[in-house]
Amino acid sequence: MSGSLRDVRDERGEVTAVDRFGGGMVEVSVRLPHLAATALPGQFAQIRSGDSFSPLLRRPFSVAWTDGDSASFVLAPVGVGTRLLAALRPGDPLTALGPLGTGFTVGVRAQRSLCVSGGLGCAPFPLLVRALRRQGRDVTVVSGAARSTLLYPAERFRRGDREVRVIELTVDGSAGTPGLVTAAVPERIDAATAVYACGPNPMLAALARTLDGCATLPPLAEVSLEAPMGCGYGTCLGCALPVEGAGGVPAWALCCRQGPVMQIGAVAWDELMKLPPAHVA
Amino acid sequence: MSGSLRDVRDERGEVTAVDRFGGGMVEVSVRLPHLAATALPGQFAQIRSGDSFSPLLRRPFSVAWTDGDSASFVLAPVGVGTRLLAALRPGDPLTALGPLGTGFTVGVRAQRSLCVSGGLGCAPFPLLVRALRRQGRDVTVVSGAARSTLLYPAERFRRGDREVRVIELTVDGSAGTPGLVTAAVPERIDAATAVYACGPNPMLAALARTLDGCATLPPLAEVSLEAPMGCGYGTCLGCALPVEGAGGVPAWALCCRQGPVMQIGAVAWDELMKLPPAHVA
Amino acid sequence: MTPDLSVELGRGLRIANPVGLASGTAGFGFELSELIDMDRVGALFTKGTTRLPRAGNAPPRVAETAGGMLNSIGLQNPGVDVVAQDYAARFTGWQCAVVVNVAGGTVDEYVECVRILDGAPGVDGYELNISCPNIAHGLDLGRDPREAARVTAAVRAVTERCVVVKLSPNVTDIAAVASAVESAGADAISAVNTFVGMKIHRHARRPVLPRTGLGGLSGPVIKPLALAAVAAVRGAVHIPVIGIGGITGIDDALDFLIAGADAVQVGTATFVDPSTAVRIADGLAEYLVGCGLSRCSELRWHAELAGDPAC
Amino acid sequence: MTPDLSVELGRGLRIANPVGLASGTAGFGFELSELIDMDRVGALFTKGTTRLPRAGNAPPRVAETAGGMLNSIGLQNPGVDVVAQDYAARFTGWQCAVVVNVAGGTVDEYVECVRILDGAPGVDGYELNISCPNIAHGLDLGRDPREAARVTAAVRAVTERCVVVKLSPNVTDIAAVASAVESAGADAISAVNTFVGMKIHRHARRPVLPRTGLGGLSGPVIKPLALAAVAAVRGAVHIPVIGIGGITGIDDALDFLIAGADAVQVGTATFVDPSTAVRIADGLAEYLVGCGLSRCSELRWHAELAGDPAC
Ligand SMILES: Cc1cc2nc3c(=O)[nH]c(=O)nc-3n(C[C@H](O)[C@H](O)[C@H](O)COP(=O)(O)OP(=O)(O)OC[C@H]3O[C@@H](n4cnc5c(N)ncnc54)[C@H](O)[C@@H]3O)c2cc1C
Ligand SMILES: Cc1cc2nc3c(=O)[nH]c(=O)nc-3n(C[C@H](O)[C@H](O)[C@H](O)COP(=O)(O)OP(=O)(O)OC[C@H]3O[C@@H](n4cnc5c(N)ncnc54)[C@H](O)[C@@H]3O)c2cc1C
Ligand SMILES: Cc1cc2nc3c(=O)[nH]c(=O)nc-3n(C[C@H](O)[C@H](O)[C@H](O)COP(=O)(O)O)c2cc1C
Ligand SMILES: Cc1cc2nc3c(=O)[nH]c(=O)nc-3n(C[C@H](O)[C@H](O)[C@H](O)COP(=O)(O)O)c2cc1C
Ligand code: FES
Ligand code: FES
Repeated sequence: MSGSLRDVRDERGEVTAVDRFGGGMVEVSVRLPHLAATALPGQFAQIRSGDSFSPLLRRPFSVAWTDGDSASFVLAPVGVGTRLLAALRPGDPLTALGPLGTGFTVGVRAQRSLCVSGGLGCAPFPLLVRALRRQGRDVTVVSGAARSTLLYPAERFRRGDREVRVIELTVDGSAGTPGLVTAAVPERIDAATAVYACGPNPMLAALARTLDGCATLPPLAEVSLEAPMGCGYGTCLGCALPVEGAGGVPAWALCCRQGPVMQIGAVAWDELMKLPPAHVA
Repeated sequence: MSGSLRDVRDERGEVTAVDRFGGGMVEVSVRLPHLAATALPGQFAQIRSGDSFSPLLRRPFSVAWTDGDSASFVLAPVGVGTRLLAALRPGDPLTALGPLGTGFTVGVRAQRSLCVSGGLGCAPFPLLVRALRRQGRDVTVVSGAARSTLLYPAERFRRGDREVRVIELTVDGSAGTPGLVTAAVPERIDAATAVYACGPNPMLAALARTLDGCATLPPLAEVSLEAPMGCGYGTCLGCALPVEGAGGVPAWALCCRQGPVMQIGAVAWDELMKLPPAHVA
Repeated sequence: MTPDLSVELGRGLRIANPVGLASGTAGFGFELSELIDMDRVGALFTKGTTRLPRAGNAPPRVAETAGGMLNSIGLQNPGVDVVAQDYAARFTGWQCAVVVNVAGGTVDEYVECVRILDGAPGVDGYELNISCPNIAHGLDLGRDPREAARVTAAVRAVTERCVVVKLSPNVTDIAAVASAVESAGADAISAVNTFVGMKIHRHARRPVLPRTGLGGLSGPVIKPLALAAVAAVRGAVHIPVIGIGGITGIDDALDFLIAGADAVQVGTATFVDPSTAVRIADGLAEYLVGCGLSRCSELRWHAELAGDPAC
Repeated sequence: MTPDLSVELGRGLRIANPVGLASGTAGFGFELSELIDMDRVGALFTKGTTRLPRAGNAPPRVAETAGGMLNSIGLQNPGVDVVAQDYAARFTGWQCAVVVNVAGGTVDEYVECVRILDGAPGVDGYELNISCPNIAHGLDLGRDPREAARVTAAVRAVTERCVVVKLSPNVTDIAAVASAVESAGADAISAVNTFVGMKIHRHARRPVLPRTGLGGLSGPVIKPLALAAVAAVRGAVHIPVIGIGGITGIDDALDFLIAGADAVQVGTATFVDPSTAVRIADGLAEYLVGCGLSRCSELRWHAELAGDPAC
């Protein structure tokens, strides 16, 4: 049901680079040889700046990129933890527990892959796109955000690979096509043999509804979900997400072990959207 | 019994200079026009860096010096609060509530003044020395510390006034005369008409014992005491110190209002030294 | 539309805004009145007042902890006669309500204090601090619903002024105590007083605070606990509830109003920033306007409190 | 001289060092055993185990607060049969003691769980989590000394293994509960479980946690409260006391040992740094050597606990 933790290590490394994009979005690269060598697309790490217990809990972040000894995370200052991380400077210490969770399936069914990214949901895609391309897959990224400054730079999805198509949308129309990212999906779904999506849970729920309404469904459809996490490695049982249980009874799956990536059909979307908001946004 | 609070203001100013001495001792100067204009020698301010409630309480610091719009504090990183303050850089915000408490008496009896400073107890003396000198007093500072790097620079007591004598002692003998600061007092006590002392409470208790053993006592003998403080302005009743009460019954005085400066004879030294240690040093 | 911030606490005591200064963190107002504008807070809850003067405990009396502080002041106060004869007249200079916090070791002490204060002008009501050890029974009056009701009823019988009862959180079932004092005639409830805590002086291998080592924990750390207590009390009574515990700014105050409080008190934060209560009162008005609400009670969450297996 | 870190918890259960992994923060050890060396902790206290499997509560189940976290997991666990038949055998691979934390709604459920586990190898003892609502009486078994004694005595009657009783801090008089369970045959006491707390989602104007909004508060914020509880329990019983609450490093562990604990458990901190318990165990040995002490009990402060007027 969920990967082993045998590869997981608690690594401490130095920040090597901090790239700042518009709207506060930041890409932090850290010397984390073990994580860089082992993280699979869609997996995450539990991060804290240094050894401090303040804020108390670590924060989960997708591994966005790996390069030699270095692993990168993409984030924006949305709360106390991300504010600290976004203020990191080269040379600062960062501690990462990982790689954690179940990532995306980069299988045969991913022949023509459609990556659907909403806002900071961009984070796992650079690594996924690279993995798909290494297997010779055809890749289209649909990247949406509220406004142009919150769009992850298209070049960062491609990382120099000009075969990767990036289609941009913004809610306010300040860049790319105006509209929600889900609007760009139906016209491309027929061509796709695999859909991968990451973004806020409501966006993913909207995508699930959109796909429900499509005639042909791709054989592989995976989403990366969020839940507030206590530990990130399966002991606190805090990160439950509602999934379709046996005989229609909803069951819980752990976002940090069975997820964060799940089959879109496995998630109990109605249940998920009925939950009270998990965190003060 | 204790000064009014009418002059007290909560002022926010920018750090203008940070002078670093040996052993971590720091002098922080801050643009605080009101405090600089009103603080009397021996008074203190309740400080926090910025507006944060972390650490929760403000920390009390003597006003060490004032110059135009600027007030200075002398401190060393001994705990969470002082660590933050010692790391301040020019331009950082600092908030100061003050001037607070009862300061030293700079009266006629201060003709030949002996200032006894132990460690960070140096802090109130620059301002006191200036006030005494402005009234034409003769001033000797006896300055002691554990070792040379913890001595407040003699020049900082003088501030260019070459008439001010500074006698240095260190416990380990690494500078000045070897020994405790109190050892230098008896030989000078006959000449003094006023003694002012500031340092850790045990040092002050030792001084009180030393004076008890002297033949002639100066007509004015004042000490600046410490107590853990909740508010600094007389409402929490947290900073009680034992004083000689009516009929030998010990009574409590508030360090932040009746103190921090008290007549040496008013303090119930035996009671004070019997108290459990107030803080994790 | 200007929002109406006033709150009726009972027996005609209407405070102009729902932000009070908590007992023991504002003395009798004399120091603070030199630092802030007392007319802009809703009410001053005075330092605990006892029948006879009290010198207080031996120091150290306060100790900081991460995000909080412990105190063991020992109810230092000048005694009720001084408050009634000297202080009360001076309270009349302020627009804010003045509620005298009353403490005692026996029911009679509470009653005597209130009788003595009842003649004084400038006193708008009483807050019964029932979190102090009952000398006769060995347990705080506030820890047993029957004892809490007994002291409330006895005070209720001797005054027509507003009687607020301040609850201890160190109980198994705060809702039961709340219900009991409501039935006994309390006009309003303050929740909560400090939590029993300890700090260790590692080097000395003993607690920092003297004797028992115990003190009352206050400040931001207690906020989640105080919110739970306020929600529980709210579910048990129909009288106004004044929420207290770790409030440092408008956001904290809103949390208490949402959890079920009708008003709040600012305690420890006043030590750190004397203007906290005034800032919150001003901020609340602005906040309500921003949300298009006309009174704080519209913020409230309506709980369906029920037993819930945790862990 | 190498210090002796071992602690006898009762009925022959001696743990190699006084640092345990707290219930619900280490699962059944399987995940953690891939991250840390289980042989270096004194004991694993498993996730709360019930007679029948439990799916747990609806999310969100955890919410961070300043310096702490709230949880409302709802005792998700596979049920005692799986633990006894499948997990227990796997426990034997570790050197550390394994104490199964048992929970239930009725006394019978506790007894049944312990009976079923009593045959299993790899289980060294039981920790009775009596902080869960008693379905019959509406109040936690752990909130009433008599109920607490009843469940303790019933379990005591069916096992010769070590029985630890884990107390709830949400009570008026934890010392009374401690005394009661000691008299009823408990071998040791764990103090404390989480404190009832609440976090508000300001924008949604409701608590973050579902239904009642209540959760159990753990982490550094509860340390001063847990220390006070441990000191109170220490003063009331003669059996070993395991201190729990906000321990993140050796300094915190020392505080508990000074306040009266014989051993400690690390809870929430394990989430943040899985190696916390191991680091503390290693650090304690070093610390004792540095102080020239030969066992942890020499650190203890000897209290003369007595009623003390606070505030
Ligand atoms: C598996 C996983 C991977 C993630 N990857 C990324 C990423 O690559 N880039 C990125 O920007 N964000 C990512 N997130 C979201 C990110 O973890 C949160 O934005 C972050 O925890 C917010 O922390 P904060 O202290 O700034 O916010 P605060 O609101 O101050 O945090 C308060 C609490 O709420 C929780 N919380 C807050 N926001 C979220 C959220 N959106 N999702 C889950 N819990 C939340 C925190 O864990 C914390 O306990 C990921 C989340 C998960 C679950
Ligand atoms: C009136 C007065 C004036 C002072 N002036 C100076 C000065 O000019 N320069 C200077 O270096 N120090 C001065 N001190 C001492 C200074 O306030 C403490 O060193 C400082 O509070 C330590 O804070 P911390 O967070 O670094 O230590 P922590 O130990 O982390 O603080 C923990 C708690 O203990 C209290 N505390 C810790 N140390 C002391 C102490 N020595 N005295 C009183 N309370 C303490 C703090 O207020 C806090 O509540 C003065 C103290 C008082 C009472
Ligand atoms: C130093 C101090 C003294 C206090 N004295 C009293 C008191 O005399 N009577 C009382 O009812 N509460 C007293 N309290 C409790 C406060 O009124 C308040 O209930 C508690 O501190 C929690 O609020 P806070 O977290 O905002 O401080 C005192 C609190 C402190 C910190
Ligand atoms: C997520 C979580 C789940 C818990 N589950 C249990 C449980 O099943 N049984 C139990 O007795 N205690 C449980 N606890 C309480 C802990 O064992 C411990 O008593 C408490 O968290 C205080 O310690 P800490 O501050 O070190 O976390 C749980 C705590 C947390 C945070
Ligand atoms: S975050 Fe702890 S189990 Fe998933
Ligand atoms: S520090 Fe509050 S009264 Fe002195």
